[in-house]
Amino acid sequence: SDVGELNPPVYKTKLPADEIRNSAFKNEFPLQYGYYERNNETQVMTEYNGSVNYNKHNNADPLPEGYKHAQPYLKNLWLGYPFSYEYRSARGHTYAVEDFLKIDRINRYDEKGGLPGTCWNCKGPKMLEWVKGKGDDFWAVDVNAMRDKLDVKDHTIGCANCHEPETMELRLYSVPLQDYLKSQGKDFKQLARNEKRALVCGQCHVEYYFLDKSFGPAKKPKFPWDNGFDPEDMFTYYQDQGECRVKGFEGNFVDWTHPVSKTPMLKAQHPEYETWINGTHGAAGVVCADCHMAYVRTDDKKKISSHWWTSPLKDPELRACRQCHSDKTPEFLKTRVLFTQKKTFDQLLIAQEISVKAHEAVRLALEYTGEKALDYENLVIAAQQMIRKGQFFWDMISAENSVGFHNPAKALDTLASSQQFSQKAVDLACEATKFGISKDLAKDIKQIVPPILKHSRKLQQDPEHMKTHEWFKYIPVLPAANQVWDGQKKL
Amino acid sequence: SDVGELNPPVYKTKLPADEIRNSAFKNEFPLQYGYYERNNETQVMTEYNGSVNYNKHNNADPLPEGYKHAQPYLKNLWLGYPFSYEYRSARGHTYAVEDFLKIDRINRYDEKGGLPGTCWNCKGPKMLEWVKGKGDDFWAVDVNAMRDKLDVKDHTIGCANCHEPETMELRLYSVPLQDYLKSQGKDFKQLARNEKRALVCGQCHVEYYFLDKSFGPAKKPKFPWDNGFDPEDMFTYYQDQGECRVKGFEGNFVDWTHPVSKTPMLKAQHPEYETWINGTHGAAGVVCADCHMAYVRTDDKKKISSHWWTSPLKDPELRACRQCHSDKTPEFLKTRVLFTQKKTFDQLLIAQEISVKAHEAVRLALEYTGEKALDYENLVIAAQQMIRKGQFFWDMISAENSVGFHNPAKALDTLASSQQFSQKAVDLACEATKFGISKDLAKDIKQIVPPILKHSRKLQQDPEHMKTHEWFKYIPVLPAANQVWDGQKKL
Amino acid sequence: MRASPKNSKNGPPRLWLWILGLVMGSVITVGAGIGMQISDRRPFCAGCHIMNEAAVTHKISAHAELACNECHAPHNLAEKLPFKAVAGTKDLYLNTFEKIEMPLKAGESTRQVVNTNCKACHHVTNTTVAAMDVKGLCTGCHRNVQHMRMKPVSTRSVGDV
Ligand code: HEC
Ligand code: HEC
Ligand code: HEC
Ligand code: HEC
Ligand code: HEC
Ligand code: HEC
Ligand code: HEC
Ligand code: HEC
Ligand code: HEC
Ligand code: HEC
Ligand code: HEC
Ligand code: HEC
Ligand code: HEC
Ligand code: HEC
Ligand SMILES: [Ca+2]
Ligand SMILES: [Ca+2]
Repeated sequence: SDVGELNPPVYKTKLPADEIRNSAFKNEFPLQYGYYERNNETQVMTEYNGSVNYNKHNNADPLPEGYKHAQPYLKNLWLGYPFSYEYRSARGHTYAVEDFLKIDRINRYDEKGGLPGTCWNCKGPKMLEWVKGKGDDFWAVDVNAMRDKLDVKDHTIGCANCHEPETMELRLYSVPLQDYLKSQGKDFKQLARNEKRALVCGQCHVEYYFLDKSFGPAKKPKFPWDNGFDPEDMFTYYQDQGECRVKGFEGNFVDWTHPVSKTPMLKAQHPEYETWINGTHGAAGVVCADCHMAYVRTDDKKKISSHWWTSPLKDPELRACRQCHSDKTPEFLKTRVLFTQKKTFDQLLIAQEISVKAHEAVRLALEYTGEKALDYENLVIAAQQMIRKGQFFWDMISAENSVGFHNPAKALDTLASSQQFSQKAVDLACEATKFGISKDLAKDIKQIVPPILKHSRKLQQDPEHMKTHEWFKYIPVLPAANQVWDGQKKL
Repeated sequence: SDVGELNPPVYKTKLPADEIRNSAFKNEFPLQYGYYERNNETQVMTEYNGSVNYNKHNNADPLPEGYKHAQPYLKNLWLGYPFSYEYRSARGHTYAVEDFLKIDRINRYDEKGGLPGTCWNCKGPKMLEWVKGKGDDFWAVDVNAMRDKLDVKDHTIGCANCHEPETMELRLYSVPLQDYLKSQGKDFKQLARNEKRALVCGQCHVEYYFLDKSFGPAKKPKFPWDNGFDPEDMFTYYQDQGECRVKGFEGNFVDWTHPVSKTPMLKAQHPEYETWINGTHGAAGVVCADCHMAYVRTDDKKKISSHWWTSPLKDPELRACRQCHSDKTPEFLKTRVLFTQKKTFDQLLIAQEISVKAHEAVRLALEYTGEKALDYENLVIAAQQMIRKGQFFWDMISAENSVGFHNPAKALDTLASSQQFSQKAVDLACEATKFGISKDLAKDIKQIVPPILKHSRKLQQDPEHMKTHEWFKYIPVLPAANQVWDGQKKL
Repeated sequence: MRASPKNSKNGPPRLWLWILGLVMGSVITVGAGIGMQISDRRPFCAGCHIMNEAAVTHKISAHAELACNECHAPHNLAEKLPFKAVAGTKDLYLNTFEKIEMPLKAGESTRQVVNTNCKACHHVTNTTVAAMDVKGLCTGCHRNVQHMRMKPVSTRSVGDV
């Protein structure tokens, strides 16, 4: 048999162009749909990852509450920001809406969620309808307004986020990614398939922020990539993309102000795409789908792209890896992944602690009553600038979900830099007080600032809870309030 | 006839078993010898390496004196130790004896060189004769005693170091490596060919130390690998392998005591083997010879192992790499090497500076006249312990010659650790003085402790020179003396 | 001097090669089955020491039972004959007269021919999948089929041949 070309299949479905329900695709593509349903698996763990959505700050309790490799200071580092209420490990795409409706980051004790509609952006294909309907007015609508406007399973991340329903060609539903490509003079349709197989993930697995209103439609999502994809590039980018007026931070984009050190902060989120892009694999053109959507054979021997997006290490055979690394055993490959991950996680823990110390140092400096340095004010500002930078660098690796594997050298370099910036913040704060505060900082960090183990919107309403940690005094006790929303139900 | 097994060539030469002269091999193996002579090339540089033997601390002058990617604080960090007089970038094996005879680390202003004969261990095959002749008495003989006992070119690193002259089978001439293998119950002859192709380099490109006399024949070379090959393993090993009696360092092996901080120090040397062994390539069984001795075809079509041991990046085509990475372009591969090397070198520079700061901090603490902390003494000792550890970790990557490429994740992790240990030393020293010295340390390190740009045994005899740097007051002005040795000539 | 000539089938005159070449040539002209088959297979190709590494890795691969030219020449006879004639003559000429650079590099036509053959044999399991061509070549994922190039050199090759 002489088969010249293997043209990729072209489909002509019976679905309308604006179909967004996942279930609508089931009959047309039972094989892919079958794999898609495996995203419901939520038990299997790997050494540093897996699909149990434990609390990412809880290293004390066992699964499913906590996990041995958790970072205990998350609630401290994000104090005053919704992330301090609840932040869990990611699980399958089929849970995206369900987990969103449950998360305490969105206020469920009020009609309003306190966050913009933009939050919905990466939770499913409903965005296509909502943005079409409201245009750029959509973004600033309160997040809770859409709670009951979608189906939890049928409208969670699914087919329409990545495919044209009529032809199943890859497409982008995502406005911020479309905007970025346009800014680069690129047209998704013209790109190589290989690039597309990464960009569909780059719709969501990226660092993002919401525009301040003088920079465009308020709360519109944007990817901070104009200078490049490295932590330093994004940090520089944010320095003049916001409306901040705090001295030393004028014009900065700011996610929130840390109440303890009064520092205008940045929050990094899941920069998988940016980390991968110049990593060992990314640079070599090995894309997300190669590892997270490897071809699998179904029972009738047909090969399809796995639509179970999860850790490739959950498969004991590491089949996804061994299409390329077939000369290696699964055990060997796993050991190599761990070789990087252990180093990365250990340095993460250290970076996290120095960052906490930096907040505490500036807190002490701000409250210092002894003799201060002549340029006290500038030194404190400089310290805060270093806190902002150190914590952003830490978060770029902490929020990234591969624990260094997507880019070992960049991950470890970024963490060393984070540690340096945060240490510089400590040094500057000490200098500002003529080292009057140094003694208080010369202890084990766990003693100086214990990790905040429990915190939530509900607990913040409880004055007793608010006495359990020194740092709580910098955030208000919230007025007692009953839950207004339970998932999609208004109570 | 089908392909047979892979049989390495077997030879029967006319050479005697104890032949050690390189020239004797020329007629038998003109092809390998021809490549061997290319080791004389001493001009071509790569971004971070190459074969010009510039001074590794000099980042101010152009080649051949200095180079842009030099670490300016080397002479500070090694003050009081021969390495502070002269340390150059490595070049070809054919220069090993010549460069040895010229180096200012060995005292040429005295009959005695002040270093043991062990130094000769890795400079050529004469060792086979010397050790055979004197046994373990050889090691403690003064290094200068052998200056004129060998031929500079005929006895530089060569064939007999790695081959049985009669059969050209790979062999080990190296006593410390033989000892190590024996301690592991291994027999070189029985090992896989692949392992041998790395171990012959592991005879020399390794961290080493010379036994204190209560641990065996005085000055015998040993590799500190009993706990493993990582920096932490070796550091732990050295903690009870010496005769040190300084408080806090009892039983430590000590290379020298840093005169500024009075710290019993370790010196790391060229740990290529230890770095490579669990790196990306080492773990995958890709050995030194694969990259540094790639097969080349000579004019008459024979394929031989290149015997030009040098940077594989000096070949613009990167042929050595493309034996395996045939799907990549040379430019791509070079970019990836630089991706790691730039990060590593930048972190090296930072680690180096914190290490200098740590010495200065302890110096200030030792001389502090103000009110001291209650546990002043313990804090200073703890600070010194951290100096020792921080600098050893830095040196494990600084002395390693691939600037991180042989093991990107380990290199960057080790440097982050080095920075943490050295910073801890600074913190402890400050605490010991109740932060009385903190102010003096709160400046740019280049101002607090300028790099020592010039230093040598000759200069140390010059009282004027000894006034040019604060730190020189901690080492004695040497009595004026004339040069006694010029290469092999006694003057 | 080398003691055992085990791997070195290369006497300087290489007369036997020219004879083989002649045989091959005549085979091509005659188009007869037997010669064609012989000159497609590992023992023939491995006759050149320079093909040794490829032959060694082929022998231990999942494709060991295939003839070299089931990958390295077009399957279609009309294309195969001229391709073989050119490739054969080139290999023979270069082997005898030119300095051959290490490592050996597959030419563009080799890449395309081989890739077409992958697709031809593995047609059945691949037609249903979206993007078997995303990496340009099948070996973009199945890297080991390129003669196990990521394995340590000592497991594929020896010196002085
Ligand atoms: C640019 C895309 C994007 C935007 C915008 C976005 N997310 Fe997500 N979200 C993701 C991705 C990707 C994940 C999975 C990776 C992870 O958890 O790090 C995720 C995970 C989550 C999860 C589950 C894990 C967890 O964090 O507890 C919740 C809940 C969530 N997001 C809520 C929100 C909220 C609230 C907002 C608005 C403030 C928001 N998302 C905005 C992409 C986005
Ligand atoms: C997160 C992105 C994403 C989602 C969501 C998604 N797909 Fe895909 N899909 C892909 C990618 C990437 C490919 C590979 C396309 C290629 O390589 O050209 C693919 C390929 C396919 C193909 C082509 C055949 C194959 O298996 O490679 C079909 C059919 C398909 N998907 C159906 C579905 C269906 C049905 C759903 C919903 C249950 C779905 N997809 C959801 C990204 C997605
Ligand atoms: C529409 C937004 C969106 C797109 C597109 C998207 N993701 Fe996700 N991804 C998410 C969110 C949100 C979660 C977390 C869901 C949760 O925890 O409830 C997630 C979770 C994951 C997880 C964790 C699953 C587990 O078992 O722990 C992986 C892996 C993943 N995504 C990979 C991918 C890959 C690969 C692609 C592209 C082929 C992709 N994602 C495309 C939003 C997206
Ligand atoms: C070379 C293979 C490879 C590539 C390419 C790759 N990943 Fe991963 N990814 C991994 C591995 C391995 C892990 C770690 C899994 C673990 O620790 O269990 C991981 C982890 C993740 C996780 C967390 C999984 C979990 O269990 O929570 C997400 C999300 C993710 N990757 C998304 C992406 C995205 C998006 C891209 C492309 C921009 C990408 N990956 C590219 C191999 C890869
Ligand atoms: C489509 C091909 C492909 C896939 C799939 C793939 N890799 Fe790789 N891998 C590569 C390439 C290319 C390199 C870079 C070196 C090279 O050129 O061979 C690499 C390098 C590596 C390295 C060495 C670098 C390092 O970080 O230590 C490891 C380990 C590795 N891969 C593990 C994995 C694992 C685990 C998976 C699956 C989760 C995987 N790879 C999936 C192609 C792939
Ligand atoms: C275990 C083997 C070994 C021992 C023992 C050893 N060396 Fe070396 N030496 C090397 C290697 C390998 C290099 C090349 C790599 C490098 O320069 O880092 C080298 C390089 C040198 C160089 C040239 C580069 C430079 O450092 O300026 C000199 C000079 C030198 N050694 C002198 C000495 C002296 C003096 C001693 C004894 C104190 C000694 N060596 C002990 C292995 C050794
Ligand atoms: C630093 C170690 C080292 C030195 C010095 C050395 N060789 Fe080698 N030599 C090797 C290695 C490694 C191999 C590859 C052996 C294998 O793969 O089995 C080799 C292979 C050879 C071979 C076998 C054929 C080939 O080229 O692979 C010959 C012949 C040879 N060397 C001759 C010499 C001669 C002559 C000298 C001195 C000019 C010399 N060698 C110096 C390490 C060395
Ligand atoms: C007998 C000890 C010894 C052995 C064995 C040895 N080396 Fe060296 N190597 C040295 C010394 C000493 C130098 C530095 C010489 C100088 O600078 O004068 C050196 C220098 C080098 C250089 C730097 C050359 C340049 O152009 O900058 C490379 C690369 C190198 N060796 C690789 C190897 C490899 C690969 C092997 C094993 C195949 C090996 N060496 C075996 C002692 C040794
Ligand atoms: C995968 C390929 C590879 C392997 C395996 C490898 N190296 Fe290297 N080596 C390199 C590269 C690349 C550099 C960096 C050269 C540069 O920066 O120009 C390097 C640098 C060096 C240098 C410094 C060269 C110079 O110009 O001064 C020495 C010495 C060295 N390696 C010795 C070794 C030894 C000994 C081993 C085995 C224990 C080894 N290498 C294994 C690729 C390799
Ligand atoms: C004998 C085979 C072989 C040789 C020779 C070789 N490599 Fe590799 N290389 C590998 C293997 C194996 C891996 C690990 C990933 C894998 O299994 O594909 C790898 C991984 C890499 C990576 C990805 C990991 C990283 O550190 O970023 C780079 C880059 C790389 N090699 C560059 C080089 C360069 C440059 C050279 C030559 C100086 C070289 N290699 C020589 C086999 C080799
Ligand atoms: C299963 C298919 C297949 C078989 C059978 C096969 N090869 Fe190959 N061969 C390849 C592929 C794939 C490449 C790499 C092409 C590229 O670089 O893109 C290759 C490359 C080569 C090269 C170029 C050098 C190199 O190593 O890349 C030579 C020479 C070669 N083959 C010879 C042979 C010989 C001789 C045989 C039989 C003993 C053989 N091949 C059998 C698939 C095959
Ligand atoms: C007469 C000796 C000889 C024989 C017999 C031989 N080759 Fe080669 N082959 C060579 C030489 C010499 C080269 C290098 C030519 C070059 O550099 O382009 C080569 C190169 C190749 C290449 C890589 C260059 C390219 O054209 O892509 C392939 C593939 C290859 N041969 C396959 C084969 C196959 C298959 C056979 C058996 C049918 C075979 N060879 C028989 C000598 C031979
Ligand atoms: C003439 C037919 C033929 C050609 C051409 C061919 N194959 Fe195969 N291939 C086979 C057969 C038959 C098997 C099954 C071998 C077995 O299972 O023992 C196989 C097995 C495989 C396997 C599964 C076994 C493994 O190694 O993991 C892969 C993958 C593969 N081939 C890829 C390729 C690629 C890529 C090419 C082109 C470079 C190619 N094949 C060319 C016939 C062929
Ligand atoms: C993007 C990555 C990728 C590319 C490109 C690719 N494959 Fe595969 N291939 C895979 C994966 C993943 C598997 C494993 C499927 C499994 O284990 O069920 C596989 C399995 C196979 C197998 C063995 C199982 C089977 O289905 O027979 C063969 C044969 C094969 N591929 C041939 C090819 C050929 C021929 C091409 C080029 C037309 C090709 N592959 C291109 C990823 C790829
Ligand atoms: Ca952000
Ligand atoms: Ca040492």
